[in-house]
Amino acid sequence: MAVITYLEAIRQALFDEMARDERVFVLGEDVGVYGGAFKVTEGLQARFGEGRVIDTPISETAIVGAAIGASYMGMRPVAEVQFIDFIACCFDMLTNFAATSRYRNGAAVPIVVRGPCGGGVSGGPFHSRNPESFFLNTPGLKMVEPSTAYDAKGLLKAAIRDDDPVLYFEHKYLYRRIKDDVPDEDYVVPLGKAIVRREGTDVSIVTFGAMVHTALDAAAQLAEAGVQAEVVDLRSLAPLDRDAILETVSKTSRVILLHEATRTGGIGGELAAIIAEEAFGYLDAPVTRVASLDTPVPYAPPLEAAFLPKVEDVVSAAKRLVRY
Amino acid sequence: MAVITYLEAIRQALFDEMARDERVFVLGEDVGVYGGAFKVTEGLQARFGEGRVIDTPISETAIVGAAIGASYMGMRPVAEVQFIDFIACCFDMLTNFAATSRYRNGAAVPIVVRGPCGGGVSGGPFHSRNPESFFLNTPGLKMVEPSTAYDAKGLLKAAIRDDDPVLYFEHKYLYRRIKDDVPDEDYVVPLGKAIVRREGTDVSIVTFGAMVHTALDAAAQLAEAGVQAEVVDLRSLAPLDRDAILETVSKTSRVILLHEATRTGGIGGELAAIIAEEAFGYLDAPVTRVASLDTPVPYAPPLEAAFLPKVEDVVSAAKRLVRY
Amino acid sequence: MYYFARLARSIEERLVLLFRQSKVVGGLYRSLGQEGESVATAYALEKTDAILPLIRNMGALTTMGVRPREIFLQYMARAESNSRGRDLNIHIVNLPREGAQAPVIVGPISMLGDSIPVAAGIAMGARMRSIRKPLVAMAWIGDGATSTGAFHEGMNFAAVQKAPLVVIAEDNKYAYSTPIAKQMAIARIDERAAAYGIPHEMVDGNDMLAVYDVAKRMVDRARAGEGASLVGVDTMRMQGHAQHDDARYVPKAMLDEWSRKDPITRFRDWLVERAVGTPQDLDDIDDMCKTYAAEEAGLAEESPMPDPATVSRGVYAGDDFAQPAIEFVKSPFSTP
Amino acid sequence: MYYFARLARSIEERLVLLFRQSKVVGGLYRSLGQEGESVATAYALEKTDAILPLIRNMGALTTMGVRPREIFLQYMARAESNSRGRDLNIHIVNLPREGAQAPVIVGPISMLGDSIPVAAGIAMGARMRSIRKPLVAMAWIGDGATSTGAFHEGMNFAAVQKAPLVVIAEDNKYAYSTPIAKQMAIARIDERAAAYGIPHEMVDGNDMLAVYDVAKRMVDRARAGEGASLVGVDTMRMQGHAQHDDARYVPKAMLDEWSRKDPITRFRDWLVERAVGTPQDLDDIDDMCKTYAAEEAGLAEESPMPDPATVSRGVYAGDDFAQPAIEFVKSPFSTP
Ligand SMILES: Cc1ncc(C[n+]2csc(CCOP(=O)(O)OP(=O)(O)O)c2C)c(N)n1
Ligand SMILES: Cc1ncc(C[n+]2csc(CCOP(=O)(O)OP(=O)(O)O)c2C)c(N)n1
Ligand SMILES: [Mg+2]
Ligand SMILES: [Mg+2]
Repeated sequence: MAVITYLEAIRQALFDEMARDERVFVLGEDVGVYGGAFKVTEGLQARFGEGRVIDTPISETAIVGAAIGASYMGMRPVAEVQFIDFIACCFDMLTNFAATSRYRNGAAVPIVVRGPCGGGVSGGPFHSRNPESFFLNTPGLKMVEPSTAYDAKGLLKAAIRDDDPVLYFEHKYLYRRIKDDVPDEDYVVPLGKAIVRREGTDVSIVTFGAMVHTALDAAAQLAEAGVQAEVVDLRSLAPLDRDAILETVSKTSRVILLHEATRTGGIGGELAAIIAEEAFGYLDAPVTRVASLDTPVPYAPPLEAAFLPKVEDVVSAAKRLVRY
Repeated sequence: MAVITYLEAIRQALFDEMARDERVFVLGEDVGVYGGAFKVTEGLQARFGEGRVIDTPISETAIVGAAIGASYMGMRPVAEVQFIDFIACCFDMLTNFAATSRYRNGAAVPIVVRGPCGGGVSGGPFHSRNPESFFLNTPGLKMVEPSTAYDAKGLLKAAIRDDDPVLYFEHKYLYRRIKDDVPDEDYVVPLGKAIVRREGTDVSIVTFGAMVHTALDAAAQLAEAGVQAEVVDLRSLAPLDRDAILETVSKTSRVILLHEATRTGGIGGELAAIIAEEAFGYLDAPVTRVASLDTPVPYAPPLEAAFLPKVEDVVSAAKRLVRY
Repeated sequence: MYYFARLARSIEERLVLLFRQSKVVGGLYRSLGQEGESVATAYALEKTDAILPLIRNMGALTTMGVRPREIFLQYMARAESNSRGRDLNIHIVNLPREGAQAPVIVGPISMLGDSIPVAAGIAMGARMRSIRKPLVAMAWIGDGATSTGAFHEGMNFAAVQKAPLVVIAEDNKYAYSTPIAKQMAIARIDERAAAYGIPHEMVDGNDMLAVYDVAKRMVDRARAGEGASLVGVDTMRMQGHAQHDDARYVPKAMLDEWSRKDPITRFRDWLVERAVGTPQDLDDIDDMCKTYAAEEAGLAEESPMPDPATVSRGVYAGDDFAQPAIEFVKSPFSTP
Repeated sequence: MYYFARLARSIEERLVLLFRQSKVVGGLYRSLGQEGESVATAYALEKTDAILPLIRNMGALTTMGVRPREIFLQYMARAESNSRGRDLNIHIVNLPREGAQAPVIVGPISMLGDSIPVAAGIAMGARMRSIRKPLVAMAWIGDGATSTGAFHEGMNFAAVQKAPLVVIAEDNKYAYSTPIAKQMAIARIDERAAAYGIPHEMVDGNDMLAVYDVAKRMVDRARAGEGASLVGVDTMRMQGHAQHDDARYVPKAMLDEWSRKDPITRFRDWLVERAVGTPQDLDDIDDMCKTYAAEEAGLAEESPMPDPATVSRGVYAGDDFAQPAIEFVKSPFSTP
């Protein structure tokens, strides 16, 4: 057991998996000598050599395409997208080649594509996005986003060992801001399983990533106001843990869907649909989404602050629901 | 007034707008000499010349990027993506450059990107997709998909005259299969406005594109069974016509969300969320999605038939809802 | 090589018949006039190397020993096809299997250019795994497809990594209806490679011996660890983009000129001149290919259409729905 | 040119101070050592042409007459900045306005390479509209960015269309931490253009006169309707990728060598030798630039931060939320 940062947990997962399995290798821009734009891959090249930690040209499509090809030959590539926003540049390779390969020809694509997502650091319109819903309508892909150091390590190990293409989103706001206890021994956090971060009976907050911490702060404030909020951390965005979602709704009958991506077309829609279809009988109040405003991500701190979902937004939404 | 096909209506809209406004031009693969893979641009180059009907290299990113640049200089480009599936190859240029330009610097991007979408013609995994939900989480883009020849012409004219980037999806299954009355004189179908295709009181079917016809067939069958279904054709997918959606739900209290894209992560989620949030009080039964199965689009006719939503699926879903 | 080229043409001719009987699902793409370069390039490989063909590289498949039945099964979208009727025409995949000495085959996806980064990854991956060391990957790409960003990124990465990859760039004068002059401003397609600092050569694509010669040199240097290269082949698409396209945009004179350069006829004449084979021998091969293609098509027709109940199977790992492996056959003629 | 280069450097030096006082929002990217090529290339344009600079082309902005205050406003994300605080650093845009004789400026988006297809479209669009006929577009691109698919597609399309576009490819030895040898397998960056069949030349990027000379020739031919071209500049990024990067991956010897080739110092020496100006004159210009940058920074600091109430404005047309136009200034020195 050791208390480490979210970022260090990701680094350790890469380190452990590369040490455990010679088929695992890392490729991406500046991941080698420099150790990655955020230093997530620091020390890997020194330990495993240039052959297994590959600095690539600025070519996201080639990075992911080469990862697919290498995985066909039995390797387990972990590709880094320097900022997850640039995953837009390999959208085709991921959704058309990687996602369909197994279905079309039974050809597995065991790759992981990871990178920093999210705002709150004045990254502006091109270094702050949360891309999960770009990919949610493409069967064949898996997606995860950890909210703790423990999950960051366990989910990445599970993703690397998984036989399908996994998009692993790490929230850059959490990199060095959160720390928690992480076992030294090997463990995985299974894909497709959510976790309840705080038990409650009055209202459910279903969320993931950095917003889990916003939700927990809101829950603490709500408790003072006598409202017991349950916080569910999805952890996996594809496949979604339907049972966990339906269970919390059946328990509280009131649900807030909280995500950092912009509201319209965000994953909150899919969650709302699952609940409206399968938990309609349990609902005592309207499903409520709390998300970023429907604009590009603005750069200036006062604008970004207005853009992002805040603790108060969650608190007031929860109060509205319990009063409904 | 003349009865013309959906495809001819699109062609006429391009022809009329190019004749009306010298700033309008067309670019894409094989749109010139050949008249487009589906002959949508047939005759345009003969009439308007190579300068305004440009055959491009196989470069979707360059096609859309050049359209953006030309629009900055005052032109009104209409870019064709030969099959809409290939829009994945310019996802970055559309979501990052075109969508954010006005918000960032007040620089308008009046372009239209159009192409054939949808299945039912044994196109296989790469010539059959419905991409609307890839783009639904990107503010700054508009999206439309007509279901009739009348709308095909009117929506395309509106899209070309609009000052924002518009993605115009034309369902290839409808190209030559449907015909209807289209005025010869100039008219537009405004963006953002849905239309009720059939009035009903018992259940609402909210849909768009080729599925409108599936919905109408289902409504006819339901009528025989004594169930009056209302069919709402969204026409615009971004922005959505919230009023029309809420109005039909408040009228029937039961709603089916029907789309051809695969179920998980499809636009049905956003529609369900809007309804669950704003029409909760009206609902007498669970919101129900009818959509394609969560797989890539299969090629063999028996597989594709099993994959796509069918009239029976809508009928049985409607019966379940009225019985609820 | 003559047999493989002939067989490719016979298979396609048989497919045309099936197409007319509307037994082919979707479009049919001919490689008429290009069988020579597909065969002669693939012929330069070991039978355990990797190929990434495109829709017009039927000859590469026959040369690597793919059983013709596999191709008919695919085009007719049958249950026993490699994709189980889920994907089109020659979109087939054969990955390394324990023990198996078969070639690695990764058919295209429709998005042109995407196969080049994947080819680079196959070449790099094989090198890392030291599979069949040293494995060489060969990918074909059309003139139009060289305009895609994916082609550029894949070529550049392969060049920097000195990946054992040989890319065959086919100048067949058109991309669908688009003439090469509207596709690129260079006179020779192999100049695309100048941007990547890799060796490149242009060759008469309808001269099978010349093509084999260049391809062999590039394959040898790749195997020797000298890295990626590109071969530009000068050829002609003798029919429309697909069966629906009458290609009226192609000047008649151009077709006439090229029909005189048919690669199979040229190779046949050479064989006869050199007395490698008599006209009779070669006619026999022709008949043999026709009959073989007909038989194989017949066998494929016996395969049922896929069972709709299987439509949702095999999207993710963990469900045991396996795709049938590709069947390979030995050529009746000894190959060096 | 000396003034524009000096001013660019002074602006950045002032930005460093503001950065240390954490008044700069986000990262700060220096063009130290590259001011010369940015200025000398842009100097070859008319004041009404179009430029698509990247983050290191501060010199192109000073040369086209962008008022320094605009740059400080952007870096400090102020309400009166061209992007109203919505986008980073030099992400500014100035489109043709009725009557205005200002240059067209389209700042980058972060996705590298994307500006090249847009530049091609600007060049083609201006030609179609016969705006300021004939307008020439100039775009800058880093060595790393030439590896993107967008660069390839844009260059190829511009070449086929003979678009009046001049692309300046900057070999500054690194892309972030990645040395050029891991970026491309060619010795000269201008060879990227060989794939497009357009003229290309390599020039010493720290020799402002040589750069101007090549750029002028390329601009003239573009204006004459002879189409696109590429100029490769050999230069060096003298600091880290951004302020946070100490660039310890760059060999010290390399920096020492290049620091002796500083473009501004070299041009200054030349001016003095040729007695175009005395050291005193040039010192005066230096001081003038320092003071001017300081004043402009001060004015920018007076601008408020954006009002959160405006955050949702101007996503779509129809809401009258307009961005402020960019202010341009005349250089105190007559420019030919
Ligand atoms: C990215 C992408 N854009 C467009 C298409 C549509 N398309 C299919 S084949 C083709 C022409 C291909 O020409 P070329 O690459 O020269 O190959 P050829 O058909 O001549 O063998 C086009 C445009 C595609 N498959 N992929
Ligand atoms: C498509 C894309 N991928 C990755 C990045 C992250 N990134 C920003 S700058 C940079 C290095 C750019 O190097 P170069 O093009 O040589 O320009 P320079 O910084 O040397 O001027 C990288 C990798 C990006 N901006 N866009
Ligand atoms: Mg071709
Ligand atoms: Mg550089």
